[in-house]
Amino acid sequence: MFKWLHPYAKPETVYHLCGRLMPWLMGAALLLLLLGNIWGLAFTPPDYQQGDSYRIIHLHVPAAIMSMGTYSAMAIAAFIALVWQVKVAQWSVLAIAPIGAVYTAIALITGMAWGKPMWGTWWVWDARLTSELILLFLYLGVIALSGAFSDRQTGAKVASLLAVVGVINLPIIHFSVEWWNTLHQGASITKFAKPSIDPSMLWPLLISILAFKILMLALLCVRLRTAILVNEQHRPWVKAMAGD
Amino acid sequence: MVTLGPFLKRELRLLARQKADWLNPVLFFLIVLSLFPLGVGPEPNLLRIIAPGVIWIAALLSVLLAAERLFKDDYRNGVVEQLVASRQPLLAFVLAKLLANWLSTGLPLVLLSPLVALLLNVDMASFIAMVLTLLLGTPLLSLLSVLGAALTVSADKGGILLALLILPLYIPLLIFASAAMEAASMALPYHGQLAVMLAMLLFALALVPVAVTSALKINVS
Amino acid sequence: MVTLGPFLKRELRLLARQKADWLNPVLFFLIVLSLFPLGVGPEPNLLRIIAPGVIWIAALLSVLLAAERLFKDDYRNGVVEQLVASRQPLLAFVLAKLLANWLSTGLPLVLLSPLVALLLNVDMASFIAMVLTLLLGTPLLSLLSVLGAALTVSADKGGILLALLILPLYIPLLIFASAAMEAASMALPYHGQLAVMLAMLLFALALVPVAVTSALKINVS
Amino acid sequence: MYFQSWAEFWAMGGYGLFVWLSFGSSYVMLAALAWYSQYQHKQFKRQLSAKLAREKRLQQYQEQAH
Amino acid sequence: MRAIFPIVDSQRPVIKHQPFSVPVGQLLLQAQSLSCIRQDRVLFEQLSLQVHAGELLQVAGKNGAGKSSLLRLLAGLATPDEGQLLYCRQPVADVATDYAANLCYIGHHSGIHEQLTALENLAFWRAAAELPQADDLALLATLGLAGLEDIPCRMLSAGQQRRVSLARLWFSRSQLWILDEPFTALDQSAIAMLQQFFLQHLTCGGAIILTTHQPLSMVYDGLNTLELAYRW
Amino acid sequence: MRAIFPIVDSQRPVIKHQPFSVPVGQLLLQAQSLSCIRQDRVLFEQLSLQVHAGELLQVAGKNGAGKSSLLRLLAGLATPDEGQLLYCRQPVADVATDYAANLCYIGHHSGIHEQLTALENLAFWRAAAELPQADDLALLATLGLAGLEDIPCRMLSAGQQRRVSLARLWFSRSQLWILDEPFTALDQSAIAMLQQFFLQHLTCGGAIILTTHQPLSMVYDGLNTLELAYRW
Ligand code: HEM
Ligand SMILES: Nc1ncnc2c1ncn2[C@@H]1O[C@H](COP(=O)(O)OP(=O)(O)OP(=O)(O)O)[C@@H](O)[C@H]1O
Ligand SMILES: Nc1ncnc2c1ncn2[C@@H]1O[C@H](COP(=O)(O)OP(=O)(O)OP(=O)(O)O)[C@@H](O)[C@H]1O
Ligand SMILES: [Mg+2]
Ligand SMILES: [Mg+2]
Repeated sequence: MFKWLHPYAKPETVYHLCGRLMPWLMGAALLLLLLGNIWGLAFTPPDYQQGDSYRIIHLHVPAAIMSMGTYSAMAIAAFIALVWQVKVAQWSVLAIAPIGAVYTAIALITGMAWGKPMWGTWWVWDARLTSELILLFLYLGVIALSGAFSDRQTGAKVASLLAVVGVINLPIIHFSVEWWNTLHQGASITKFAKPSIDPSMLWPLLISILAFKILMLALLCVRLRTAILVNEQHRPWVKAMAGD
Repeated sequence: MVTLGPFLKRELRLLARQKADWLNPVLFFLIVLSLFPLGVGPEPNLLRIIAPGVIWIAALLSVLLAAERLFKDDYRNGVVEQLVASRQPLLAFVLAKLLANWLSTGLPLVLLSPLVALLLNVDMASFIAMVLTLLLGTPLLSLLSVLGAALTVSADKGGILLALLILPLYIPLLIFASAAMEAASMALPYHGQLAVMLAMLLFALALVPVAVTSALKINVS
Repeated sequence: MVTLGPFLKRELRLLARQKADWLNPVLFFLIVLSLFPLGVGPEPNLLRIIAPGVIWIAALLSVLLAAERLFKDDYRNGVVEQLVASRQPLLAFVLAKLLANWLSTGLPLVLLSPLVALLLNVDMASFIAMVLTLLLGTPLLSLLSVLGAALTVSADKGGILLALLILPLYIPLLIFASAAMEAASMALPYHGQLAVMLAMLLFALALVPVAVTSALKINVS
Repeated sequence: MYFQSWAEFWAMGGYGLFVWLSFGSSYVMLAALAWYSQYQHKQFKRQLSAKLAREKRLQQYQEQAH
Repeated sequence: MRAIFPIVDSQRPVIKHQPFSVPVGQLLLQAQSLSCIRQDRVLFEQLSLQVHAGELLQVAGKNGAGKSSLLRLLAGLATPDEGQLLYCRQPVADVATDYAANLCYIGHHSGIHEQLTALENLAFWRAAAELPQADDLALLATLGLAGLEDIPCRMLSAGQQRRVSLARLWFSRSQLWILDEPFTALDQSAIAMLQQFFLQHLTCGGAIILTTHQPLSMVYDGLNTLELAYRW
Repeated sequence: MRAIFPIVDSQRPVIKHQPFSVPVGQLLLQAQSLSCIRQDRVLFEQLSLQVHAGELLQVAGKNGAGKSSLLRLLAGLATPDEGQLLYCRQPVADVATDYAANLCYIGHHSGIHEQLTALENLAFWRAAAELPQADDLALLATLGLAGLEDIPCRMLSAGQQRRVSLARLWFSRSQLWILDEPFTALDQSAIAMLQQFFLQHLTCGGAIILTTHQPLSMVYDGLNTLELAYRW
């Protein structure tokens, strides 16, 4: 099954592939992000309840969704790295973790900025908020662990193991936090009732989500290229490239 | 399959010889617990309300910090390396460590619980819930802490890195355990919470030893 | 008297190179803080009441565990030994370590305090008291933790022994700091508590460096 | 364009602070990540050529010594 | 030789009944174009070697040349960046358990817990090797540790600790021994005794891979040397 | 010799202007009936020794004989269980600061921080010795570390780390050097170079106490040996 993948697992091939894809991905991501955000900010009517504050949705929801999507991408890479010992997968775990952490931080910050006008407080210990915070801690744990070893290989492998363990725990955390919150919270705080979104509001949101997705891939390309160079610096092809 | 016996005997002998390894965490638990009345104020009602959370947070930190040293000695003197080279006995070694860790840190916490109940003004119903959750929860604590210790054994960054990695994973346990104690204090049933904790424990019991052995292998190479 | 400059420069350079040494304690502080709402329950009022104690206990643990590693590297590679042999520069070395420890763990906690205030629902008056107590208290925390680290540098028992030694000494600090924050939240004056904390800080500042140098000397021989 | 004027656009119906705080901080963070990733790439390439040059120097020095 | 090693004969008969799995002269371990990279330094590249039953391979080289790294690769503790390892002509990955069972690796570190006594340490290693427990007093006496069997090893000198660690070889049933600087901290008489014991293992059909900074004084046909060059 | 040590001459002139405090041939350090007990074992008893300016004392003995323990006593890192130490005929306790200022001790551990570069480590040791900062590039080149000055020391091999550690001797202004196994991990050429440098220090009026398991190849009049017996 992984036969056909094998040539793509060669670091040099991946390096050049990423180099070729990166400008396109980055361009597309920027274009879509600007399109979605400007549309969402300026060309849609305000929400009848939340007024213009709801426009934060165009960053909040893409970042929140992609913070989880990025974690699953990282966990898949980690699993491949551990089971099939594919080096490129191992390096992409480390390359992708900071992207996920930044997305999570964006979701948290925009959520807080949205919560202040809507709920009257920057932060409450609500289920979703808490599990997003824990997700940030998980990302930071992976980053901290990978940097704690004098041997880079060991760091990458151990971080992969932690990422896999984390993905097993993520649903448990999610479920338990959800359950914990509903026990303690009455209906005191606005629930995340899904706003029945008008299609005119939905389109820019979908475009922004796509933009975040492509941006993740673009950033991954940049970071993976660096990781490949760092780990393959003894190879002739890297030396030849650095020489000129 | 290598038998567990000699490995466990070795761990217990080491514990008997290095008493600080199990006395210190217990003392740490008690000191951290006694910080709360000092920091939060001595009102009995307030203490009773925060007791479940506080007990579990203190238990968590003390098991975690105790686990830090678990593999250190055997890593430094090359025992882990040689066991990894000979493959077979590694799992038995890990299981013995796990069991010894629980016996030396989890079990003392359970035994200490009457004292804790006194300190924090816990009523009878919550006390029973506390003992039950400690019995179910401390093995899970041990499992996760041992995993953390195995992950960081060659990292040389001290307990704080271990805590960073493992604390997020503890959160479900913390939530269910303190919820059970709270339910008990309100005379509500808490079978549900205990069942979930048992499920988590069994799940961890199946997966963690394998993860620990592979973490050790990675750290050695 | 040797000048402090080069020693401090070395410590800061090391901190710049090993970012984990100051990032991890800060993260640990945040994680421990967020354990409390999970364990105790999310009601904003309850959180506000326990906030002073909780913030100070988390600060204490994170400074303490960060201090553990302070002398480890330099002890293992023989720097401490050689400085003890040449006597003169030892005090400058210790002062540089102290300052660097506060800059890398105490100061970040002060800078983080607005975020903490948000998380635990602290009101404005208590927030100001919190910043003031942190400014006065974290140097004292650093002093005591460094003393503990120096005492245990050759013991190789991990952070838990250090915690045991030093936690009892922290208790006065904890009491005054959380009393000040509580007074602030009730709009009462709290100059008295701050004055006591300042006095303790000055007292420690005079004694601890000497104690640390002699602890290092004892550990080396 | 939904808004009547730029002033109205910036005000965001009274929620300007929150909206622009979110958008500003998010863009700053994304830009920082992108810039830092690119910077690391360049930086590493520079380090690598410095290292190769140093190795060459070292070899020359050793050849001289013997 | 009998006079010098009375204990050996009482321990060895086991082997007579259970001859090693690979007959003398047959290929035991084979490494094909291995390369090892540590911290971006290529320690060695395209390194191939063969070890037959009854052969001793000494890996030589300056400090930092990569001897220990090579031995760890061969012992399966690390995976080579390139190349592969064959045990009895099969990839080690496929027969990992068999290989590990037939291998005894002793590295730079002694594998001795400092809080345990010599006897307890040996009992632990017997259990780990799935061998029955036995009375090790005589063995320790042969190794010059009479009277020191039941004090914690941290109170032994470095050389004595190393003797405890090497005692494992006396009851090991593995065919291949991989030893990283076994002579460290030993005095001259202990080194001579150890070499005699190596000879015995080799003539029984065993194989040894070792590193040492001291020249070997033993005389044996199947003694090969691999020189690793130090490259920066 | 000039050709081999260009750097030494550019560093040394300082000494010409500031001759050592004790003139050649005078008594520098004197130990009177020292004894050392470690963990209920008497390592040595009633040990007396004298070191004069311009003299080299080699402490010899088996592993565990107590050489390092003796050197630590002499360096003031430990207090003897019995006996006393005299510096310039005064008890060391009374002139502790003078003695420490005139002493350079390098032990088993290198005193090198692994995260710092060779240059940064040397700058630190200059500051600790209250010497002005200077350009150490030439010094490091003499020691065979050209091109390796600005990478973290953990990436250096053991021998290279030891060279960095010994570089301190080149700018030290102390009269008495106490060195515990300075030749560890060094290759032959480095050992020869170091001995040449010792000779220079001795002829300038310095004194050296060292331990080593390798025989000294240098030829010098004031070379004495103290043999410590191993006792259990
Ligand atoms: C720090 C505060 C907040 C955090 C951490 C947070 C987190 C999240 C997360 C993780 C999601 C994705 C859920 C999923 O895809 O399953 C999400 C979606 C969403 N959030 Fe937030 N949120 C916060 C505050 C807010 C606030 C204040 C509002 C509005 C009043 C809000 C409105 C929404 C909406 C409308 C969605 C999309 C719902 C859906 O897709 O079902 N969030 N948030
Ligand atoms: N754990 C490690 N992580 C990264 N690099 C390492 C590690 N161990 C060794 N190295 C590097 O690999 C090189 C070779 O080390 P190795 O231990 O194999 O040398 P050796 O030939 O055994 O030397 P010695 O004679 O000192 O035992 C060293 O220069 C070192 O820099
Ligand atoms: N820190 C210590 N604590 C207790 N005992 C020690 C300590 N260091 C050494 N010893 C004991 O003292 C004895 C002498 O040790 P020492 O290090 O002085 O020997 P040495 O002659 O320097 O040996 P080597 O040649 O290995 O360096 C050893 O046998 C050891 O058991
Ligand atoms: Mg080696
Ligand atoms: Mg010694």
